[in-house]
Amino acid sequence: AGAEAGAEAESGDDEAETPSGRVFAPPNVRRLARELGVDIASVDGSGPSGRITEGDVRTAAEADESDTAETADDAPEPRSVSVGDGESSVSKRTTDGETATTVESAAR
Amino acid sequence: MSTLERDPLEQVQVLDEDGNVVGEEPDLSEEKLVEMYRQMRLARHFDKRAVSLQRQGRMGTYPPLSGQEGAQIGSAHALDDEDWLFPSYREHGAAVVRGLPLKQTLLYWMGHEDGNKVAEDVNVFPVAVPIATQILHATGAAWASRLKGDEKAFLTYFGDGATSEGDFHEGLNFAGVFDAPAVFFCNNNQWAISVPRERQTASETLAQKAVAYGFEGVQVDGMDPLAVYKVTREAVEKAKNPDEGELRPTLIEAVQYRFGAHTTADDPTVYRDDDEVERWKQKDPIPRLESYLRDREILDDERVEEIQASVEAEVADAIEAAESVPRPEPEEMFEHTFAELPPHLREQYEEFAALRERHGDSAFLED
Amino acid sequence: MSTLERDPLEQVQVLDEDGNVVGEEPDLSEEKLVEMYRQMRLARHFDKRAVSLQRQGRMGTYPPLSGQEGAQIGSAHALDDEDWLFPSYREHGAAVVRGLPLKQTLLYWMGHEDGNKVAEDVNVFPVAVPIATQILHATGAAWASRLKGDEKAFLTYFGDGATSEGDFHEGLNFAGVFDAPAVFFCNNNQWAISVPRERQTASETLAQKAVAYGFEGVQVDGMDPLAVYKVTREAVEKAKNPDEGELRPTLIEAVQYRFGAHTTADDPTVYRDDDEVERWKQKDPIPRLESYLRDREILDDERVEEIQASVEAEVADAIEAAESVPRPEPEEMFEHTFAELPPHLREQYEEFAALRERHGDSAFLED
Amino acid sequence: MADAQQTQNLTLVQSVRDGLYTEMHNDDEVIVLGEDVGKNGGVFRATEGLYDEFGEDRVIDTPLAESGIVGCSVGMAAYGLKPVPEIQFSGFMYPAFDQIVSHVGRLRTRSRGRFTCPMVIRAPYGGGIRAPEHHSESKEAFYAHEPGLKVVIPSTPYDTKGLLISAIRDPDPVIFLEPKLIYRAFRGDVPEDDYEVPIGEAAVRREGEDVTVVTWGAMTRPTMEAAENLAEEGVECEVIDLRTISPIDKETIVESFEKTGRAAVVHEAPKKGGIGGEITAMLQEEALLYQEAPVKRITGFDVPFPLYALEDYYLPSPTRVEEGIRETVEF
Amino acid sequence: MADAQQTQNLTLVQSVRDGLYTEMHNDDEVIVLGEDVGKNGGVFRATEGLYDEFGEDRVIDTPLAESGIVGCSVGMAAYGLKPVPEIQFSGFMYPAFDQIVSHVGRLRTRSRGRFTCPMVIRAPYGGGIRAPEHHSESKEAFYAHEPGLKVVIPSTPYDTKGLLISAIRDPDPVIFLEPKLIYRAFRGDVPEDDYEVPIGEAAVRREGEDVTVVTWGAMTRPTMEAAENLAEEGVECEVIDLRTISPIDKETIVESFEKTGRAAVVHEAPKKGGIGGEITAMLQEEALLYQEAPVKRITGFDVPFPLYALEDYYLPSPTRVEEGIRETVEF
Ligand SMILES: Cc1ncc(C[n+]2csc(CCOP(=O)(O)OP(=O)(O)O)c2C)c(N)n1
Ligand SMILES: Cc1ncc(C[n+]2csc(CCOP(=O)(O)OP(=O)(O)O)c2C)c(N)n1
Ligand SMILES: [Mg+2]
Ligand SMILES: [Mg+2]
Ligand SMILES: [Mg+2]
Repeated sequence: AGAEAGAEAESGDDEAETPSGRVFAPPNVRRLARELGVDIASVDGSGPSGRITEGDVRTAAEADESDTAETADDAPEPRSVSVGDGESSVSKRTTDGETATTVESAAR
Repeated sequence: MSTLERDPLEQVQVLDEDGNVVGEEPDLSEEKLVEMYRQMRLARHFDKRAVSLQRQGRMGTYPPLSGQEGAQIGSAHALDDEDWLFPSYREHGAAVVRGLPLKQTLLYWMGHEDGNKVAEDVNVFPVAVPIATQILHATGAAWASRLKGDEKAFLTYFGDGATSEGDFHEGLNFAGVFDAPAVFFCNNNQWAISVPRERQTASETLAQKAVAYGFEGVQVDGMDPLAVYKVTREAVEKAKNPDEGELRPTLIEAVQYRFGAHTTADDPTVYRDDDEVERWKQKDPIPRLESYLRDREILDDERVEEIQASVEAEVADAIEAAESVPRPEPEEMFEHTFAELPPHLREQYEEFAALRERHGDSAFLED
Repeated sequence: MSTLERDPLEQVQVLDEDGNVVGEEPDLSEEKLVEMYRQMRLARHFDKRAVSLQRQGRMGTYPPLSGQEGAQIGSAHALDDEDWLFPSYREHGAAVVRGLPLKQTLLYWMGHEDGNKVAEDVNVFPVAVPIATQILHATGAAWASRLKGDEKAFLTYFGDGATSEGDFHEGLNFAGVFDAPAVFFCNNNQWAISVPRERQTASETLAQKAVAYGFEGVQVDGMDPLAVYKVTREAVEKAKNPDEGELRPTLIEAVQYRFGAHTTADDPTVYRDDDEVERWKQKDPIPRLESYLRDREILDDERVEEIQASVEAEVADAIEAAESVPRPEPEEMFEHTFAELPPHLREQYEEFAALRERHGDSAFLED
Repeated sequence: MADAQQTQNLTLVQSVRDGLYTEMHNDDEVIVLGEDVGKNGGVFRATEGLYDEFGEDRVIDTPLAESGIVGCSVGMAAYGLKPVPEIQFSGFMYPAFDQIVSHVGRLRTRSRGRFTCPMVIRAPYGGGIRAPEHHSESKEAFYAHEPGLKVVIPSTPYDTKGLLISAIRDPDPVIFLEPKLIYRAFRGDVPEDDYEVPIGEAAVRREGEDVTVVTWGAMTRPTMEAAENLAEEGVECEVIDLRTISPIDKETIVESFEKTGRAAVVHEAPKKGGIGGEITAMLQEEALLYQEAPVKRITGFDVPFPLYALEDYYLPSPTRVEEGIRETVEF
Repeated sequence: MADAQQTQNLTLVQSVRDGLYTEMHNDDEVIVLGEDVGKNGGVFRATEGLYDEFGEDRVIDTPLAESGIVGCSVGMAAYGLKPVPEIQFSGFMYPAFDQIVSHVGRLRTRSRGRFTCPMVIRAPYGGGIRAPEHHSESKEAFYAHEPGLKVVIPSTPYDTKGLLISAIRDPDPVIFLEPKLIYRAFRGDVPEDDYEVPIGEAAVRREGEDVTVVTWGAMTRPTMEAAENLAEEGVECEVIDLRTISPIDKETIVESFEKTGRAAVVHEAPKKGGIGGEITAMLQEEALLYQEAPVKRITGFDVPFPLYALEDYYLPSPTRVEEGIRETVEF
C-alpha cells in the first residue's frame, strides 16, 4: 500500500474526489480495521465516493478469518484495544510504540 | 488677543440666554444665519421623529441630539468646503450641514451599513461608536493632509466622557507634536450616559486640558450658535494658516446639555433631576437664535412657520426615502471585508447561499 | 506657598551644579544625607558592573541608570516605611532604598522571575516593562488604600516617553477623580530611546500636564537629590494629609539625563551628540551632593573612599549571590500561572517532564 | 438545589445582579466599578440597587476609560480588594486589552505568586439585540488564547449566579462574558443563598447517542431547538454547554464524543481562529479513533459583525445549526 | 529569481529594510512611522538609512503611543497615504488593539468600500533572543481571529521582501510579523528589483510522503532540522511554511495531508486557542477520510512566556518537534 500511495502522489494526481491508492476511511473505521486485524489498504470501499465503511471492514475480516494463515504476515497486529461499543475503556494512545511503528511502516 | 488666546476658564459668548448680543458677532450673512436657524430646527425635528420611529419599532437604538443643535450647526458652518469632519455618533445635525443626507443617518440607525457609505464629494468620515477612537483618525488625516501639502482643516467631535479615554490624549498629543490642522471639538453635554461631568475629571474645565499638549484650549457657550461659529471659525483658520510660532490645533470645549436621553435605550430620570434639565432648557439655542433674528427682522412668524413646514416635509421625505430602501441583501455581508473575496469567504458565502436557497430567509430569521 | 503650588514652569532647585545651596534645604539628618550619598554611589557602581556583566554575557539586556541616581534616591527617601513604590524598569537605585536587594534586580535582568518575587515586607511592585501601564496600578492601589481606610502614599516612576501613552492620561485622571494618594514621578531623562523630549509632546514642560487633571504639577531639577527629596516629601505628605480642598495627587517632573545607553542593546551615538552628554554630566548628582557634604565636613576623602570600598564590596557580593542562584527549574514555568494547576497544564507539564526525562536538557537547549 | 421557598425566579441578568449582591454581602473586599454601574445600575440593570445597598465606595462609577478601569483594578486586586469591573459591552474591552493580556493574566506568574490578581471582568457579549455598531462582539477566543485567564460564559440564570460567585472567589482573574441576547429571554430558579457552580466543568444539557454538540452562552438556545427538531427525525444530539471556555472541560466533551463519534460546535464568533478549532483539535487528539465524521463548525461568518439589519443572517440560527448537525450525522 | 548580478545576500532584517526601501521608492504615498524608526533606524535596524534617504516627512519618529501610531495611520490611510507603522515589539501592539480590531480591519466594510485602510503594521515577534519581559510575544492568533485582517509571517529573506511589498500594495490592512529570532540568523539571496510573493500562498519547504508538518516564521528552522533528523530514520516530512497565517492556504495543506494522512503543526504561541487548532479543524473538515493519526500540535506551553532563563524550555526545540512528529507517525 505504501508503494502505491507514494507512486500515486508522485504521479501528481491531486484530485481527491475518488481516492485511488490512498486509503479513504473515517478514523473509526481505521480503528475497527486495526482491531480486527484487517489490512485496510486491501479493503474495497462501498460507501460514498468509494469510502470504506465499517461493514466493508467486517466483511473483509470475515474473509480473512477463513484464510488467516495466508494473510498473517502482512496484516497489522491488533492493538491492545478492546473492541466495544464506545463505552468500553480504550487506551487511546498505544502503549506499545515499538510495535505500532513496525506495524504502521509495514502498512505504509 | 484672539478668542482662542483667552483664558480657557472664560466662556466665549455672543448671545445671552435671551438672544441679546453680549459679545462681538461673527461675520455671517443674513442668508447664512437663516440657513443655520433652519438647520437647527431641522435637526430638532429630525430628532423628535427619529425617537418616535424607534418607539414604533421602525428603527433601532438612536442617540438624540436635542439641545445640542447650536454646537453642531454653529461649528459645522465654520468649516470650508474642502475641510473634513470626523463625527462621533450624535452629530446628525452637523452631518447635514456637511452634505450628508438625513436619509443616510436614518439608514445607519436602521442598521444599514449604507448609512456610512458617504458620497465621494462629502467630506465626512463614518460614525464612530467606540468612544474617542475617531480623534486619532482626525489627527492622522489632518497630519496626512500636511504631508501631502494640502491646506485643509479637520474637525472632530467627541463628548465630555471621551476626554477620559487614552485615545483622546494620544490624539491631541500627536496633533501638537506634528502640528496637525485639527480642531478638537468637545461637545460637553454634562453627561456621559449617567456619569456627570465632575466624575469624568477633576479639572475645572475640559478646555484647560489643551495645556498638556502645548496648544490653545477655549471654552465656549455651546448653546450659543454664534459664539460656537466664531470660535470654531478662528480655530479652522488657525489650523490652515497659523501665525508665526503658533500651533495649528485647538481644543474647543462647547458647554451644552442634552435635553433627552443618552439613547432611546436610556432612562435619564434614574440619574438626573428634572430641575437640572429645566434650567438648561432656558439656554435652548433655537429660541436664542430665533430671537436674535427676529430682533433684526430677519425672521417673523410667517417665515418661521414656513421654515418649520419645510423642515417637517424634508424629514418626512427622508424617512420615506430611508424606509423604502430595501433591506440590504445578506450577500452584502461578505462583499466588503476585503477588496477581493478570499477563498475561505467564498466558501462561507456559498454555504450560506445554498442554505438560503434551500430554506429561504426563514432559515435565518426565525428566533 | 508650598513648593507644589509654584508655577510648573519654574524648576525647584536646592543645590546648584557645584553643590552650592540655592534653595531652602530639606530637613535631613547627617546620617540620612550620608546614606543617600552612599546609595547614589552604590547605584552608580552597580550600574557599571551590570553593564559589564551584560557585555560578558553574564546577563541579558540591561537598562542603565547612571545620571539618574539623584532623582531615584532622593525621591525614594521621601517615602515612609508603609508607602509603596510602583517602578518602571530603570529604578534599581530606588528599589534598593525601599529594601529590594540588589541580588533581586540582578536576578530579574538575568532572566529569572525570582527577581520580581518581592519579599512580603518590601513594598515594591514588580518591574513594569510595558510603558506607562504601572501608572494605573499605582493609582488603583492608592485608591484601594483609601477605600480600606489606610493612610499611605503610592509613588510610581515613569519616563518622559511614558507621558505620551493613554495609560498615563487615564491613570492621572482617575487619581484626580478619586483623589488617590499617588505621587506620579516622571523621570524626564530627555530621551525615550532615540526620541527626544521635544518629539514626545509640544507642551513646554511635562509638569504642566497636571493641569489637565486638576491637581498640582511641579518641575524639579532631577539631578539635585535634595530638591527631589524636598518636592517628593511634600507630595507624599500631601497625599496622606492634604489641606482642605486640596487634591492628594501630584505630578512631579524631575528633569535629568541618562548618561549611558537606553539599554545595553542601544547605541546612543546614533541619535545624540557627545556634547549634549558632556553638558549634562556637569550636573552629575553625585559630585553635587558630595561637595555639599564636604562643605559641611560631613564627608572627607577618607570617608568617601570607605564608602566607595563598601559599595564595591556590596555589589560584588550581590553579583556573587545572584550568580550562585541556580537556574530556575523549568517546572517553575507551570507553577504560577494559576493558584492551582488546571488539568490542561498538568498534561502539558507531564509531557514536558517526560521528554526531559527521556532526552535530558539537551532536548530543549540545543541550537 | 434549594427548595422552593428559598429560590427566586430570575432572568439571567437578574441573576448576575443577585450573584454580585450575594458576594458583596459575604465579602467586604468585593467592589464593583465601571461606567454607569452606580446610580444608573448599569445600562442593562445588572448592578441595579447595589449602589443604594453598598454605597459609592463599593459600587463605583468611573470615568469613561476601559484601560483605566482594568488597570486600576490590577492595583486594587494586588492591594487586597476583589474588584469586579464591568465593561459596558465586550466590544469595548479592547482599549483595556493591554492591561488584560500584559498584566491581569500574568501578575501571579511574574511575581512568582507574591502578587495576585483576583478579579472578575464582566461584560455582556454577543449579537441579536439590534444593538448599534461594535456592540455585538463575541470574541471569547481572544481571551482563551491568553494563558493566565479563565473565561466563563453562563447560559442559564442558575449557572450565572453560581459561576459568578465562583469567579469572584477564584484566586485568579476570570473574564466573565454574559450573553445579553438572553439576559431577559427567560427565567429560571435561582437559590437565594449563595452557591458555587464550579469553573471548568461543562454541563450536559441533553443526552443523546448520535452526535455531540458543543456550545455555550446565547447559542445554547438555537442549539437546543435544533436538537429537538432533529430528535423528531430520530437523531439524538448530546448537547454540551461548555460554560467555561478556558480551560475547557475536555473530559466531558471527549467522553461524549467517544460515545457518539460525531460532533459539531456552535458559536457566534467568527469561525477562523474561533474556539471551534480548539475543540476540534482536542477531540481528535484524544479520540480520533472514535471519529466517524468531520467535526462541523457552525459559527458566525468571517466578516465583521454586520449592522443589525443583517445580524440574523450572521448568527447561527436553529435551521443553520440543524443543517450543520445533519451534515455531520449524514457524513 | 533574478540572476546573480541582481541579487544581494541579505539577512531577514536587511530584507525588511530592502522591501521598505524598494516600495518607498516606487510609491510616494508609502510612509514609515513608529518609535525610533527615524534617526535611530529602528531598534533592530529594520529602517536603517530610510530617514536619510526619504526624509523626516516619510520616516517619522512618533511619540511613545501605540494606539496613537495605529489610530493616526487609519486616518492617514483613509486620506490616501499608505502608512507602514512599526510597533517596536509585537508585545506592544496591545495598546493599539482597539484601533486594530475596531477600525483597521473594518473601515472598508463599515463604509461599504467608501473608505479603505491600506496599511501594513510591522512588528518583530517571538522568543529566543534573551529579550526582556513582554518582548517575546507570539500571538498571531489574536489577529487571525479578526475577520478583516490579513496576517503574514515570513521565514526567509527572499520571502520577506516579496511579502512585504505585496502587503504594502495590498488594498487592505496586513499585520506583518517578523521572526526576530532569525532576523540575523542566516542570509539568503534577495533580488535587488521589486517582486511580489503572493499573500495567501504557503510554501512547501521540503517534500515528503509520511507526514505533513505545518509551521511558519522562526519555527521553520527547528522544524526543518527535525525533518532532516527524521529522514535519517526513514520518515519523510513534508514541511509547509504557511507564510500567510490568515487567510490560510487551505489547498496546499489539505493536498499534502491527503497524501500523507498525518500531520503536525509547530508554532511557538501557546497551544490553547492557537492556530494549530484552526489548522487541525481545517484538515479534518476537508480530508478526514485520509486521516490516519491525530494532528499533533507542537507549541509553546499555556503559560505566560517566561523570562529568558527558561525560554528555551518554552519554545519548541528540534527534539520536541521531532518527538512530536514521531508520535504522529507512530500512532
Ligand atoms: C470605548 C467605549 N466605551 C464605552 C462605550 C459605551 N458608551 C457609548 S456612549 C457612552 C457615553 C459617552 O459620553 P460622552 O463622551 O460624554 O458623549 P455623549 O454621549 O454625551 O455625547 C458610553 C459609555 C463606547 N461606545 N465606547
Ligand atoms: C507599550 C510599550 N511600547 C514600547 C516599548 C519599548 N520601549 C521600551 S523603553 C522605551 C522608551 C521609554 O522612554 P521613557 O518613557 O522616556 O523612559 P526611559 O527609558 O527614558 O527611562 C520604549 C519605546 C515598551 N516597553 N512598551
Ligand atoms: Mg489606550
Ligand atoms: Mg456627554
Ligand atoms: Mg526617557
